[in-house]
Amino acid sequence: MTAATDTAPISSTTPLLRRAVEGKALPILIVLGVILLIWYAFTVYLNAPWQIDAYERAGTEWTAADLVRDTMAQERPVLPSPHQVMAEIWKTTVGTRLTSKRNLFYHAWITLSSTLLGFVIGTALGVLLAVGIVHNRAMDKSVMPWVIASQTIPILAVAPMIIVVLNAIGLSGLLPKALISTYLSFFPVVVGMVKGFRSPEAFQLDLMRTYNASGTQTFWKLRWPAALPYLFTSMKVAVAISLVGAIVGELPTGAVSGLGARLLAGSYYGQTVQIWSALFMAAALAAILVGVVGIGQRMVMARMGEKP
Amino acid sequence: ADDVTLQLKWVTQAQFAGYYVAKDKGFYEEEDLNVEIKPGGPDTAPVQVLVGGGADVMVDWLPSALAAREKGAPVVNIAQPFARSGLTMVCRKETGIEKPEDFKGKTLGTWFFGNEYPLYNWLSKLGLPRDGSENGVTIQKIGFNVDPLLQKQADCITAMTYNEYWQVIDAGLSEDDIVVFNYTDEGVATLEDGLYVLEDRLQDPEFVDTMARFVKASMKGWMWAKDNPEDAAMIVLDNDATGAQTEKHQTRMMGEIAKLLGENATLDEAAYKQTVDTLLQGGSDPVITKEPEGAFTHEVSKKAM
Amino acid sequence: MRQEASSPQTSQPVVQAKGLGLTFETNDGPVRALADVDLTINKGEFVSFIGPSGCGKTTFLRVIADLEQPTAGEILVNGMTPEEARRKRAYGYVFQAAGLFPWRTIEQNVALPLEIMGYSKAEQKERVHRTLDLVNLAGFEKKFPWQLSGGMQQRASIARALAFDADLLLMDEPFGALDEIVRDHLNEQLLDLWARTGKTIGFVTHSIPEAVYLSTRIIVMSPRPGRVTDVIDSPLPKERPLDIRETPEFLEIAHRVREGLRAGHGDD
Amino acid sequence: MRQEASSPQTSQPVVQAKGLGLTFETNDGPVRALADVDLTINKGEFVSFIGPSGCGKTTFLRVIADLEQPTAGEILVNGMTPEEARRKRAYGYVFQAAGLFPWRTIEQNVALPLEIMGYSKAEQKERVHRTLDLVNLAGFEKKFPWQLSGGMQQRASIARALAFDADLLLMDEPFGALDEIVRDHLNEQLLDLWARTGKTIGFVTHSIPEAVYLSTRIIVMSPRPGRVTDVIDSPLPKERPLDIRETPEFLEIAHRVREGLRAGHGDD
Amino acid sequence: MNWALTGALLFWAAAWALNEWLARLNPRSASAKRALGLLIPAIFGITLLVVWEGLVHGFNISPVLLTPPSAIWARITSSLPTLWADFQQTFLKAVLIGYAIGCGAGFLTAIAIDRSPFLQRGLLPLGNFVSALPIIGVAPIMVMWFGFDWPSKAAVVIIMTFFPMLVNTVQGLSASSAIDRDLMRTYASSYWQALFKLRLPAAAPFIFNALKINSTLALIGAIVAEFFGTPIVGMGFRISTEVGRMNIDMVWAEIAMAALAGSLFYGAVALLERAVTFWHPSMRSG
Ligand SMILES: Nc1ncnc2c1ncn2[C@@H]1O[C@H](COP(=O)(O)OP(=O)(O)OP(=O)(O)O)[C@@H](O)[C@H]1O
Ligand SMILES: Nc1ncnc2c1ncn2[C@@H]1O[C@H](COP(=O)(O)OP(=O)(O)OP(=O)(O)O)[C@@H](O)[C@H]1O
Ligand SMILES: Cc1ncc(C[n+]2csc(CCO)c2C)c(N)n1
Ligand SMILES: [Mg+2]
Ligand SMILES: [Mg+2]
Repeated sequence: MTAATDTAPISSTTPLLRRAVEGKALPILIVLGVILLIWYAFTVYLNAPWQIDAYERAGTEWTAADLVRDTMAQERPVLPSPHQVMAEIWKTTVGTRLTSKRNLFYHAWITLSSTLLGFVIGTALGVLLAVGIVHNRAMDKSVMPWVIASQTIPILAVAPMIIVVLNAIGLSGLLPKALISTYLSFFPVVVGMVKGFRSPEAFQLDLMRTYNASGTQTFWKLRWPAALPYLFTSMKVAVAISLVGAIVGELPTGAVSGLGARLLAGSYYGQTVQIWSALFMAAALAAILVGVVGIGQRMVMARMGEKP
Repeated sequence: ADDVTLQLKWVTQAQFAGYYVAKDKGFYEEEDLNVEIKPGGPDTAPVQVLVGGGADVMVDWLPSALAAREKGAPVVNIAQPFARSGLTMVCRKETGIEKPEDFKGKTLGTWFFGNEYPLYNWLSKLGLPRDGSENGVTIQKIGFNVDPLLQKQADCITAMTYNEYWQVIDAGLSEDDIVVFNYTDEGVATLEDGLYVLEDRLQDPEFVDTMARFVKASMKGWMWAKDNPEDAAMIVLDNDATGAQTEKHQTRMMGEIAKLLGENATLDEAAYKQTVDTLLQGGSDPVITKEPEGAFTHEVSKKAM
Repeated sequence: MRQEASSPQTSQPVVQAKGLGLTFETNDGPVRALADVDLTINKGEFVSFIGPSGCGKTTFLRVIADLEQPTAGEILVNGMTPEEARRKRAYGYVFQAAGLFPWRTIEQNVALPLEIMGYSKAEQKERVHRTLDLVNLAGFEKKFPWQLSGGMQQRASIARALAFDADLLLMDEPFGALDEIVRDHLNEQLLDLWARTGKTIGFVTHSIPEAVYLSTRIIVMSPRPGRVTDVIDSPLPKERPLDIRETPEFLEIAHRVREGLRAGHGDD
Repeated sequence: MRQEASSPQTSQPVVQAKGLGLTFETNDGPVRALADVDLTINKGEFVSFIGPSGCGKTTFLRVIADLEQPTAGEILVNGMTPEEARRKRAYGYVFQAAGLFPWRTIEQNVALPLEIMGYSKAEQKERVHRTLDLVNLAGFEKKFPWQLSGGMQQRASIARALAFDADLLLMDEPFGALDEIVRDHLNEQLLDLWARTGKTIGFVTHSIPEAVYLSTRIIVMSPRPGRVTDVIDSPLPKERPLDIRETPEFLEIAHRVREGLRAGHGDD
Repeated sequence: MNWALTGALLFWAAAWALNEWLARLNPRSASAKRALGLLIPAIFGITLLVVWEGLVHGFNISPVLLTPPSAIWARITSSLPTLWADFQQTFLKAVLIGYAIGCGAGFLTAIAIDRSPFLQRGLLPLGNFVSALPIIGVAPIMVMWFGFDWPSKAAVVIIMTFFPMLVNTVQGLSASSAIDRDLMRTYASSYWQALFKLRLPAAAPFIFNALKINSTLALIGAIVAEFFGTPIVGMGFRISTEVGRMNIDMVWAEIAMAALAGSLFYGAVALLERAVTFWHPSMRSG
C-alpha cells in the first residue's frame, strides 16, 4: 500500500475503457446528452402554448403524447427541437451542392474568411497598441482611455457609416466586414497584452537593466515570452468576438451572404429552424477556432518548457 | 455603357422584382446601362449610401426621404413605381379588436425607421395617447418579423400585405383568426418604394438622361414582372445570395406587389400631398416641420415615357 | 589591457560612495536601508560585504548597479554616474535569487547576456560551454530551470554572469545554496579568474571564512539603518591555496570579522 | 503526548524507505534523482541530509511529503502512505526557496497555515507573534515580501513552518541565506525546540558544522543517481552548547562527513 | 481656402507636442501625478474632437453622414431628460444586471470546470461553443423568450460576457506557481482553501482582464440587443430610431453617453483592480 503501488489497479483496467474515461469523448458525450435532454424538455414546454392554441382553434381532441410529438415538429416553433435543427443542418450542408448559395457551408466560409482576416488584423493591431502603451508614457496616458471609449460605441450603430465611408474611398468586399471584426477583436488583445507585457517580475527587468539591454531586446527576450499566456487567452476571446463582428458586419453590407445573412433572412421570413441552424454553425465555427488557438497555445507553451 | 448603382431599401425579395427582371432580361443593356443592384437591410440607411457616394439612385419610402431632405440630405424623387401602400396593421381577433377605436389599452408592435409616423398620425387622429395608459396604447418596437403577434407579446403588429401578412397565415392563423386594417383605407397611407437621387446631380443633363433610361428600363421590368409573376419570382430567387427565400413565398409576394404598382412611373401629386400632410401632423413630434420644396421632379419620369 | 589591469594595487577608483543613503517609503513608514556610507573600491580589488540579514548589502550592490536610486549622498562608478556605467555594460551581476527565465533552457539562459551584447553565434556557443563547465553543469544544457535542483539553478545564474567580460563583477551571495566541496571549488575558480583577469569584484556573503579567503578587503555592515561599521584589509598574499584557511593570520582576520559582526547584531 | 515523545531514543519509525527510487522523465531522457534508498527515521530523531548539489536531497524530502511520487520501492510515513500522512497534517515543510505569497503581508503569510488548519483568531495572533519573534522579524509584520531582504524572506518562511505543531519537520536548507550569527542563533533555537517538543526533524544543509552540530544522524548522499553513501550516527550528547563545535569528537565527525562528501563528488 | 482643415491639423500637432512634453514630466507629488493622468487623455480627446470638427467642416461632410461635435454637444444639452431615461433603461437595468450575472456565471462555470476533471473535458469545449453565439442571432430569440423589456437585453449581455470570464478564469486558475501549490499541499489544505488563499489571488489579474473586457462588451451587447425589439425607450432603441429619422446628432449624443458610461464603468473596474492586485508586478511598476 505504498504510493508507488497505488497506481497499479487503475492501469489494470481495460485500455479501451480507461481511454474512454480519461479521454474527452465520454465526458463531452455525457454533457451533450444532458444538454439535449434539457433542450427537448424546453422544446415541449415552450412550444406547448401555441400547440394547444392550435388544437383548440381546430377543435381537435389531444393527448399528452400528441402534444409532445407535435411540439417537436412545428414549422415555426419558439424553440425547434434538436433533431429538427440537425435535419436542417444536414439538409443544407451535405444535402446541397457545395457551391450552391443554399449550402450552409458556403455561408460559413464567407463568414469565416472575414472572421480570420479581421482576427489577424485585430490581433496585430492589439499587440502593436499594447507595445506602444507599455513603451510610451504619452500613449499610455492618452490613448488607453480612448481605446476604452471606442469600445463602448455600439458597433451596429456605426457599422453602416463605416461601411459607407469605406465604400466611398473605394474599399468594398471582404475588407470592410473584416474591419468590423477587427474593431471588436483588438480590444481584448490590448487589455490582455498590456497586462502581459507588464507581468515580468521586477528582478527579471533588473537583470535586463544590468545588461543595458535595449528596449527592443528587453521586449523580445523578456516581455514577449512573459506575455504569451496572456496573448493566447486574449486570442481565444478575440477570435470568438471576431466571429460575432464578422456576422454583425454582414448586415450593413446588404446581408447578402454569410451566416449573418442567414440569421437575418431566417428571422424575416419566420424560419426559426433556419435561424437555429445558422446559430449552430456559427457556434461550431467559434468552438473550432477557439480550439485551434488552444492547440497553438499548448504547442507553444510546451516548447517554452512549461511544467506539465 | 453608363454605370448605375441602385441601392435597395431592403433585402432581395419580390418587392424589388422589377429591377432584377430588368437586369436579368437585358432591359438595362438595351438602354446601354450597366446596373449594379445593392441589396439593403435593417442596417442600411439608403440615404447615407447615396450621400456617401456608394450609389447613384436608391429605392426609399417617401417619409424617410423627406426626413432626410429636411435634415440636410437633398434627395429628390424622380419616379414612383408604387402607386399604392402595402402597409397594414394585423391584430388577433381574440383580443376583441374589431375597429381602430378598440386599440385603446392594447399593445401595438411597429417597426421604426420612419414606419412609425403613419401609425402615430393615425393614433392621434383616433385620439389615443401613446403613453401606455389605460386610455391609450402601448407601443413596442418590434423586429422585422411576426413573432410578437404569434407569441402574443403584442395584440397588433405592422405588416406588409405582400410579406408579413402571409407569414402570419403560414404560421397557422387563419383569416378568421385575425383582423387586418389597411392604412390606405384609414386614410393614413404614405407613398412607398420610389426612386431617389441627389438634387445637385440633376443639374447634369447627361445624368438626367441616364436616369430616364434607367427608369424606363425599370418600368419595363416591372411590367414584365406583373405579367409573369412566377418567372419574376424565380429571377428574384436566382439573385438571392442568402439562399433563404422560398419559391412559394416569393411568387405570392409578386402577386401582391403587382397590386401596388401604378400605370407608369410618374409621381401622383395628390398622393404626395397626402403623405406630406400625414407627416406634418405626426403627433407630438412630426417627422418634418415644414412643407418640403423641390422634393420631387417629373422631369425624369416624363423623359422616360 | 588585461596585463595592465592585473595589477590590483593600482589605485584607480571603480566605486566611490560618499555619504550615501537610501530610504524606502513603505506602507507603514520609511525604512532606512543605507545611511552615510563612505566607501571607495579600487580597480582590481576583491571586496566582500558581510553583515546581518537586512543590513543593506543587497541594496548597496543595487545602487552601484543603478537598480536603486540613492536618496542621499553620491556615488560614482568608473568615474561616471551608475547609470552611465550601466549603459557602458561596466558590470556583471549575480542576483541573490537565481532568477532564471523559465521559458529558456539552461544554455539559453546563459546565452541571454551574450545575445544581448551581440556576441557571434559561435562565440556564444563556446562561452556557454566553457562557463557551464566551470560550474559543473555540463550535461544539463537542454534542461529547463524547474528541472534543476536549487544549487544547480544558482550555479547556472553564476555561469550567466561569468559568460561575458565585465570588468566589475557584483555577486550577491552567489554560493549560498552550494555545498562545501563545490563551494571550495568555485571559490578557487573565482580567485583564479580574478587573478587572471584583474576584474574588480564586489561580493556579498554570509560565510566568514569565505569572505576572508577571497577578499582583499572586507566590509562589515550593521542594520537599522544599514551602515558600514568596520573595514578590514586582508594582509593575505594574492596566491591563496585552500589550506591557507588553517593559518593563524587567516584565523586572526576571521576572528576580527566575527567580532565586528557580533557587534553589529547588537541586541539580537 | 509531548512528554512521551520527548524521549528520542524510542524506536518508533516515522519514515521508512525501502529500495526507494525516483526517475524524472525529461525532454532529453530520464534523470535518476533517487535510487535504492533504504532509510528509517525514528521518532524524535534529528536527521540531516548532506550531499553535492543535485544529489536528490530535495527530491527525497518531497517524496516524504507526498509532493513527488516514487517510481520504485516503497515508503511509509508514520506507518501510512505519504498521502495519508499529508492529509493528517503530519509535517511542516520549509522550502528551499522562500515562496511567500506576494499579496499577503509577512504576518498574514505566517498565519496562512494556521488559517487553513482552523486555529482561532486569538491563537493565530499569539503564534504569529511568537514565531516572528523567534526568527527576529518582530517589527516587520506589516511589510510585503518584496520589501524584505532575501534572508528576511527566508526567515519568514521558517516562521511559517514553525507556527503550527507538526510532529515531523522537513526543512530544505532553511538557513542558507543567513549570516553566521543569526544562523547560530537559529540553530540553538531549533535544537531547543526539538528537545522541548520531541519533534522528528529532517534537515537538508550544505554546512558540515551545522549538520554535525544539530543532528543525531547524518545522511551523506551522492549524485547520479542520487543514493545514500554514508550514514553517520552522532555520539554527541543531547545538550549541545555552541562551543561543542570545538571538541575533538565534533571535529572527528565533521571530518568523517567531509570525507564522505568528497568521495561522493567523485570526478568533480 | 480650407482653413478649418489646416487649423485642425495645426492644433493636432501642437497638442501632440504638448502631450509628449507633459508625459515626460515626472512630478513628485501624488496629486500632481493624478492631475497629469487626467490632463493628458483630456488633451488627446479634445484634439480628436477638434480634428473631427475640422474634418467635417473642411470636407463639407453631409450632416446625414457625420455631425460635428459642436452639433452633438448642442443636442446633448437639449435632450438631457431623454438621454437620462434611455440611460436608466439600458445601463442601470440591462447592462449592470446582465454583467453581474454573466460574469458570475462564467466564473462559477470556470470553478466547476476546475473542480471536476470530468467537466473540464466535457464542459470546456461546449463553453467554447457558447462563445460566439452571435448577438444578432440570439437577440431576437431572447426577445421571444423573455419579452420586450430589459430582461431580454440582460440575457444577451449574460451570453456575451460569459465566455471572456470563463476563459480568463480558467487560465488564471493555472497561474499560481508549482511551489506555491506544493506549499498548500503540505498543509493538506482542502480544495476550497487552496482556491481562496492561493489560486484565486493568483488568478486575479486574469479575472480582472475579463471584468474589464466585459465592461465594454456588456454595453455593446445591451445596446445592440435593443435593435431587435424593445419598449420605446433605451439607448439602442434611440440610436436605431434616430438613424431612421436621419437625426445623426441624436445618434452621436447617445453614443457619447455610451462612451462616457462605458469609460466610467471600465475606470471603476480598473480602480478595483489596482486595489485588489496591488502586489502584481504590472501594478508595482506603475
Ligand atoms: N523594495 C523595498 N521596499 C521597502 N523596503 C525594502 C525594499 N528592499 C529592501 N528593503 C529593506 O531594506 C533593508 C535592507 O535590505 P537588503 O535587501 O539590502 O538587505 P541585505 O543586507 O541584502 O539582507 P540579506 O542578507 O538578508 O539579503 C531591509 O530592512 C529591507 O526590509
Ligand atoms: N521536476 C524535475 N524534473 C526533472 N528533473 C528534476 C526535477 N526535479 C529535480 N530534478 C533532477 O533531480 C536531481 C536531484 O534534484 P534535487 O532537487 O533533489 O537535488 P538537491 O540534492 O536538492 O540539490 P541542491 O542541493 O542543489 O538543492 C537533479 O539532477 C535535478 O536535475
Ligand atoms: C430601413 C427600413 N427597413 C425596414 C423598413 C420596413 N420595411 C419596408 S419594406 C419591408 C419588407 C417587408 O417585407 C420592411 C420591413 C423600412 N421602412 N425601412
Ligand atoms: Mg540580500
Ligand atoms: Mg535542493
